[in-house]
Amino acid sequence: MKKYLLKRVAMAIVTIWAVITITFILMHSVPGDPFRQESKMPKVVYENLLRKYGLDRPLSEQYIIYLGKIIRGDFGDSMKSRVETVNDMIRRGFPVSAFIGLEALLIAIIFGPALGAIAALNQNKWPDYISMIIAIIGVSVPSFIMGTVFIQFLARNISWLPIGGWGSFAHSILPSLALALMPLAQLARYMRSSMLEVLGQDYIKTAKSKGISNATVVLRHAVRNAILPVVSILGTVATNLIAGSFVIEKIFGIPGLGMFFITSINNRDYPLIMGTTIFYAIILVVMLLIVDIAYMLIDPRIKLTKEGR
Amino acid sequence: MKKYLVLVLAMLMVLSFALSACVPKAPGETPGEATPALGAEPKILRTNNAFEPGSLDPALAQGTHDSWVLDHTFEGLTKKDVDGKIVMGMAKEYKLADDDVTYTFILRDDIKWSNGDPVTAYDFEFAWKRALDKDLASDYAYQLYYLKGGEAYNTGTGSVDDVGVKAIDEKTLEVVLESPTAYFLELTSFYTYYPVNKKVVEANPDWAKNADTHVSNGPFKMTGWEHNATITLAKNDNYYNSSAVKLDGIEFTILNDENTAWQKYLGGEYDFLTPLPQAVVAQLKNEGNPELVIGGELSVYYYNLYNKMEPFNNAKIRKALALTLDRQTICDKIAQGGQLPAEGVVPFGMLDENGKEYRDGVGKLVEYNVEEGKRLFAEGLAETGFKVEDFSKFSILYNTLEAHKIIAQAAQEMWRTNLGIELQLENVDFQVKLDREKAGDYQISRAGWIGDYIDPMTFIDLWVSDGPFNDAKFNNPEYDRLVKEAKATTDQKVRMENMRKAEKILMEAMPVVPVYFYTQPYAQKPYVTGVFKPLNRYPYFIYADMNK
Amino acid sequence: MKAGFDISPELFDAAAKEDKNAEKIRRPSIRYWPDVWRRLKMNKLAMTGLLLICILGVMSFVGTKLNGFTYFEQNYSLINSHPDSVHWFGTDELGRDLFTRTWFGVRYSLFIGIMAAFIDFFIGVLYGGIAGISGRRIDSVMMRIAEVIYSIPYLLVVILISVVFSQAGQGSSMFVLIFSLSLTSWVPMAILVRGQVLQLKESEYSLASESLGADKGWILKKHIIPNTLGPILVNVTLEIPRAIFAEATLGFIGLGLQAPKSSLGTLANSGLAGLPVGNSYQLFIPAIFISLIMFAFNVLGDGLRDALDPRLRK
Amino acid sequence: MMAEPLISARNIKKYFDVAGGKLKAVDGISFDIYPKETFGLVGESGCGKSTAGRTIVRLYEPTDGELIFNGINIFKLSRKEMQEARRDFQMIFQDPYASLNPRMTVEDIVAEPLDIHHAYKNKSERSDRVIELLRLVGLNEEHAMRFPHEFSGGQRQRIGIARALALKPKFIICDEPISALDVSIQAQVVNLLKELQEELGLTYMFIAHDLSMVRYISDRVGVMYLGHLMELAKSDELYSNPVHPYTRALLSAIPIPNPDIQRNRKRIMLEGDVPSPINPREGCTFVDRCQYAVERCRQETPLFEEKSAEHFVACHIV
Amino acid sequence: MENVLEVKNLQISFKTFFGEVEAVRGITFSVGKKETVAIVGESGCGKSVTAGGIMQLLPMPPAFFKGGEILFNGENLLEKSEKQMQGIRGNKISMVFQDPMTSLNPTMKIGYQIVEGLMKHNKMSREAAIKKSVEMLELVAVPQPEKRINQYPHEFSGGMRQRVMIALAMACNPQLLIADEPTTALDVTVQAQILELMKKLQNQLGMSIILITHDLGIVADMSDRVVVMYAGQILEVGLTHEIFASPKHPYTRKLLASVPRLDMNREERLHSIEGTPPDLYAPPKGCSFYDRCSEAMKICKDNMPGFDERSRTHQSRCWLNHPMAQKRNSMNGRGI
Repeated sequence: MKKYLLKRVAMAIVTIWAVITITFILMHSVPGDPFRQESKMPKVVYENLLRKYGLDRPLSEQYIIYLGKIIRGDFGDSMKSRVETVNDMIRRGFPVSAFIGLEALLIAIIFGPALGAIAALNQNKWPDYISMIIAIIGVSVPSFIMGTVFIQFLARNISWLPIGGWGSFAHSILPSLALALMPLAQLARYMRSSMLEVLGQDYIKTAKSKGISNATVVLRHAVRNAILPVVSILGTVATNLIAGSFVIEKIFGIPGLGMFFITSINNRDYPLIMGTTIFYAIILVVMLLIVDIAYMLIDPRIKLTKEGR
Repeated sequence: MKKYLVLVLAMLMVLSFALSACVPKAPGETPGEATPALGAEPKILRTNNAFEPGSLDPALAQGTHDSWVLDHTFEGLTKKDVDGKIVMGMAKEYKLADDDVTYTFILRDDIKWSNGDPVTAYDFEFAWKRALDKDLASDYAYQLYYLKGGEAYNTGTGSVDDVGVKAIDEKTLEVVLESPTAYFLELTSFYTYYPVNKKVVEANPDWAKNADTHVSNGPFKMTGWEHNATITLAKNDNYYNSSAVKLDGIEFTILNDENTAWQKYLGGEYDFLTPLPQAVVAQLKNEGNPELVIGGELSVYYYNLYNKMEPFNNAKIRKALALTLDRQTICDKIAQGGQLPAEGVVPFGMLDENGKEYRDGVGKLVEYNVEEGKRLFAEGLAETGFKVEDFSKFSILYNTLEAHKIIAQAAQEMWRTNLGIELQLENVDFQVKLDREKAGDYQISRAGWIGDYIDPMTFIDLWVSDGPFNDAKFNNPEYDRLVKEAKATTDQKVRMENMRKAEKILMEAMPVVPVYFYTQPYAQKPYVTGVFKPLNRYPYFIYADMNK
Repeated sequence: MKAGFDISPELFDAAAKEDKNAEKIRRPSIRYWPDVWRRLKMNKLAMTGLLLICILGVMSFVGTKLNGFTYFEQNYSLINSHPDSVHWFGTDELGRDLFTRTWFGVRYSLFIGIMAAFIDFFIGVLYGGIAGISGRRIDSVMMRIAEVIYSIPYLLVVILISVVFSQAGQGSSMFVLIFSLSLTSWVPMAILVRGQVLQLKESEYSLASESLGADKGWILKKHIIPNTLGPILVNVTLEIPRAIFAEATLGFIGLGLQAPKSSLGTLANSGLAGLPVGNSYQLFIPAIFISLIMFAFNVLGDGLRDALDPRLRK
Repeated sequence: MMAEPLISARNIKKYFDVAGGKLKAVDGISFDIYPKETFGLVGESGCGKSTAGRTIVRLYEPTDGELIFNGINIFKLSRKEMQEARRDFQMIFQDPYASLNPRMTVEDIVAEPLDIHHAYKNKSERSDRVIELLRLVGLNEEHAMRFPHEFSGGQRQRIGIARALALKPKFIICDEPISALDVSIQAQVVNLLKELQEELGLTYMFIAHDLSMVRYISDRVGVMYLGHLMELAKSDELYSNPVHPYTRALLSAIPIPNPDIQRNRKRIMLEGDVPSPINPREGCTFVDRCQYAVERCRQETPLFEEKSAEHFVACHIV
Repeated sequence: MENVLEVKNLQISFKTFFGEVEAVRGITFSVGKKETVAIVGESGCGKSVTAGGIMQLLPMPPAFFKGGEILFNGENLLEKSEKQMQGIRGNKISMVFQDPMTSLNPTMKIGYQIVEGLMKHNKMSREAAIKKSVEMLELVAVPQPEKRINQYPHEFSGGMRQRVMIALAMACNPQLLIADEPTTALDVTVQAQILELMKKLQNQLGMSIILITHDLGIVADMSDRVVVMYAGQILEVGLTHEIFASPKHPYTRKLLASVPRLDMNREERLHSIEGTPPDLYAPPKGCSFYDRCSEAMKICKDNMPGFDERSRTHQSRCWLNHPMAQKRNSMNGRGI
């Protein structure tokens, strides 16, 4: 287990390093820099700014300095905001994104598999059709449309649902719902096929042959086993949540990381772009790691001494 | 197995509750609702500031999203009154010496910082010199280059002691300029010229990052700053004229989706909103909705033509393009934000030497005239040997924004129908567009200019041959001479006359195609009164009132 | 022993050998793909999807010519006019016919989706195939690289790339869009192919072929590729809506196709402006088409998966 | 049988790297196979018999050992040479469902070896050859255009045999060819194999876990346990006079389809299961289940020796 | 002997795309108290479907009962509700499946899998059920049962798992145990252990067993009576020694002859049965063995033979039993 974990963590670090390097190279090959503006800023002022942020140094030096900072956990100063460092922004934006993301994930995890299980248990009957129609709508309607529709038709007509912005729990309901729909649908579809497969397994026959009720067979034997492959795709689902959050945060005006990311790209705020990208990559890598470990913990068949999968 | 599942679920639940407990506090819950018991409801004006300010330190502030807050929390030596006129602010009087470059300002006696300290001339001296410090790397330091030795200090070639600002005593500030500047008083109302509390700033360089350490001298003081969510201002009781301030506070949310913000305005979550979605402005305008106000703006929208390349080095071609653009339609049907068709490069709203509208003195220098355009175009083609088909390899460059996209498509289509040329469109990132303009790597590009100060010169001097923003590469010695002359004097008559002449020369050569003058439409609820909009600023709430 | 009929003694003569046919296969012969097609045909939802794709595909060429407008002609006297008998889907903020523009949007969105999926297919099959067929070391290095690429949040890459390329005067061109969309998304395909190859490489029929003296190329060509086609096809079918979705999202945040051309995503983005003033058709028409395409490909992909599923075959 | 052996396997080893260490699937086995004989290899699942078969045809690269075929060490051949050598070496697989490519017609399956070795001049020769092969295994033309899934298990196995015969090999490894088949079908296939052997002069290595069938078909039989050969003798000798305790237990465990005999037999019951082949300890691999085990059995691995004429055993106590 | 189970003219079919597959085509047999009845046949002959039918564990649809009845202690199981069946399954009738590797829930501890049935049927408390399951594991000779009940199936070897399956099936002391190929997936040495165990348990607990297998050796070892199935029908029924000593049906005879015996001469040819069983989606009109029968007569092709009921214990379904066939055969000089 220790060895496996070490190997995974080492791999994760390499991955993150690669992400840092790729983003750095990409970023600096983009024309334009954060200080060019449509204003009469004289060259002097411009140079003052470059010097302040170290952009006057050779690229390789900037890279090494940046790596050094990253190792110390410092994402540097934002080039646009004189108020907050990138760390501050991430520290502030991440809980917001995570809150929405987790809420969406929770909604998806609770309702997705349930929907899928219901569909599988009633294969080719109306609950199956209804669940699958919901699931298909979920994957068919992009979250940005869902979000807009929610604002337009739900928020405006339901007084206790704020239209946008951030602050109270009520603010998070619509965005996370809009965000949850896609993963929910994915999980539901996955759960359905997984469940159908499990229901055809021998041990379900064994369970039935014991004379226990159908509900028990489903809940104790089928769902448990069917959920395992579903757990394994949670990493991917979480990734989709991250991607979705960019748009949702923009539409609902939520001050999360996704919004930072988009504004930082438009502003060429290098440290912020790098910071958010790396942070996302870290989250992603950690998420995949957690899913792996969770999977191994949940499935007694996989021993941690063995190399997974 | 079950244990694990339960554990995982429990963890998720705990996490979500923990998070929900620490959801950043609600900007949506207005303070008005929060303290209903205090008899009269406090008057808090709720509005939206589309982006998080980059800084609320006057020296470091960069754009409108910073200055909108600063304009309410700080006050310079001068300020603008309801009519947009410059009146005395922190200073009660000033003297201009005969040399036209030495100003002596006497400060008011009753001025205090929000923390109770008196505002002194030393604070001003400190603030201005600080903004010029190259290590502070202020974006707007060049606004202080009018001061003698200002530029030299900022570039590191001069000493701080040579900068032309000096506090004679607590209440007297002496300012020496590099050269006579007719609009210097106007400049002292600009935020780079705001004072900062020397004591506070020296004690804590991070003073401007948080509401509790922020100290200001204006009608409002900052009481809360939830980053990227809200900024709350409260009336500053230490302000000398606080009795004229009727609002108890202002609340800015930070929400950059225009549509969502508009929905919130409609839903009663805002009392005031700007900017408005374009379509909304059109609709409100068509309805004649009294909540819509179209404020003046000091800004022009135009297309750069790259004068150095064929066929745009031909004035007839350039003029043909200008003549065949239907500005009226663009303003009325397409942009729909209350914009005014451009008549030249200098927008409306500035006064000439006689106190009359400058624009009227110059007249309409660019028109929509398809016939004339076609004729000139044909001549131009003949002169350059270019063919209509050749234009299809040129493109209109614009930075990625929906509003620019629409206008560019309209321009493309107008030029196609009127001149038969098939231009391409190319949208790039804003920063990329700037780079390419600098490099001359474009044919036609969208541009805009917001006046730095209220004087036609802020527009006219864009096209001097060595101007940093002369991306069209316009070069006319006569034009350069007129501008130079105008800049060297404070004699309004000479200045205005020269600028009028210059603009005419410019519009004769047509290095750029003016499209429209911006306006700033905003919406305010009927119960909001007393908001006024200085020409180059966001609306002021200083004298606003709310009577629900 | 009774028999309910008259038994003639001759009946108890030995049966003729020709009369018996123990080796005969009675069921009709069914080839693989026709069988998949037959199963697919039974899936009403999948067939709806297929039909929808066909209709959308045809209409994306025919529909643009149906009511006589072009996608670029502007009519300033008919700006934002609601759907009526002339402009069936109404007009946009420049008075252009939305019916025509929508079908163009469908065309470009389909094209982008299919091209992106095709590139994914190409790179994925090549990369996964090489990784799978090569030795353990090369395989593991290749897979690590793929993992790293996949760990970069994909929307991030897409945005970065489209910004990077905008310097080359390629801003938002079709090529850049497709390129950036496929930059990371081939990874799942490669992983799938590799998995299949590894599995099929060890399959008994591949071993059998090897024992007959076949080389790797032969095994790949004759055994592995034909048997991987099914899952790959499913993946491609599901990749198309993913790419369309991604493009739409990009269009929605302003990084879509170059105007005046429009994909469904950029149409929806423009349509957003009409929302607060009651021109919601400008958003919802492209939105509905995006959803329709997504729906069609998703159900078709699901249907294909079911049709190809060996567990469901008998 | 004093003829030169067709095949000489010497100390063949095949180890796999697995997470827990080394899986010693085949751990040094040696035997000879003489022309036109059938050599049976029996053992329980996991004993390494299939791995041995696959290693011999070099589907798995051997870890150690040599295999002399017609005087050539097969294990030393290059990839290319090996492909040629495979003309003489064929294999019939256990699972007739998995060993036929579901996308190919029976004709293409049977013709595959011909295609690989370009063993025909034109299309008609190819199809003639296929039909000939199909007839040989009791199928006919009408089956040629069908797909594997349309056939029953026995028919599929016959297709597999036809394929193996296509290149007229000298030696065929039958890797549990009948264990997936029904009893009535097993006899069919076994009879077919025997007929073909007589007709074509083939040499077989017959791998199985079904002892009665192995005895029936084989001239000599080797018994494997956990990667090692335990006993090797002529078929009748082995069954009438088993020496190794494992062989004896194995034989006594076979239920005999005769109630009178079966119910009155005295049987040796083995305790437990076959242990894991990962990192086996020193000593006899059977020691934990052997009722005769002595201390020596735990200490040293018994040598595989010829205890009586042509009867090899690896056991300390015999 | 009193019968625990009587199956009368049971017909089970499956709906498929190709049409109806008649998996079980009217079978009748009975199982007496403490009796072991073996059902022998090739794969696809309907023996497992019969077992599933008795337990009512067939997926419905596509499976459906076309006719017949299954009398368990005189009550027709086909008329029971699902709820009532749940009371019978695992309690009065239990089942052991073929593959012990897949028949146990991989994510559930062994103990719980045994306890489940006990708690349901015997209304036991958890503690009592756990105690009982430890006893059961002891009974099936699983070493260290207290420790083992807390382990997962993958920690057990194949043989041990099958022991667990048996413990699980026997937990509620059922009257009838259906063992569907219980040793097919196991090695011979382990198979012998399991068969011994089943015999021992039957002696101790006195249940009836239906043993489904294709291995005649196991039949010879275990069963009291044998039912020979082919293509969804019963071709022959008899006491074990009758079947082995004097099989009446050509299929049974061929089946016995196709198994190599250790005492057999290696030069002797195995008697194989040519061809494959018929496809039950279009079952033959006449005798289902006709195509493969070396003794087939013209009548066999289109006419279904009935059972020869001359012996109470030993019956077969073949035209050769017809007096006329015997007469003709002796005339033609063919003996049977």
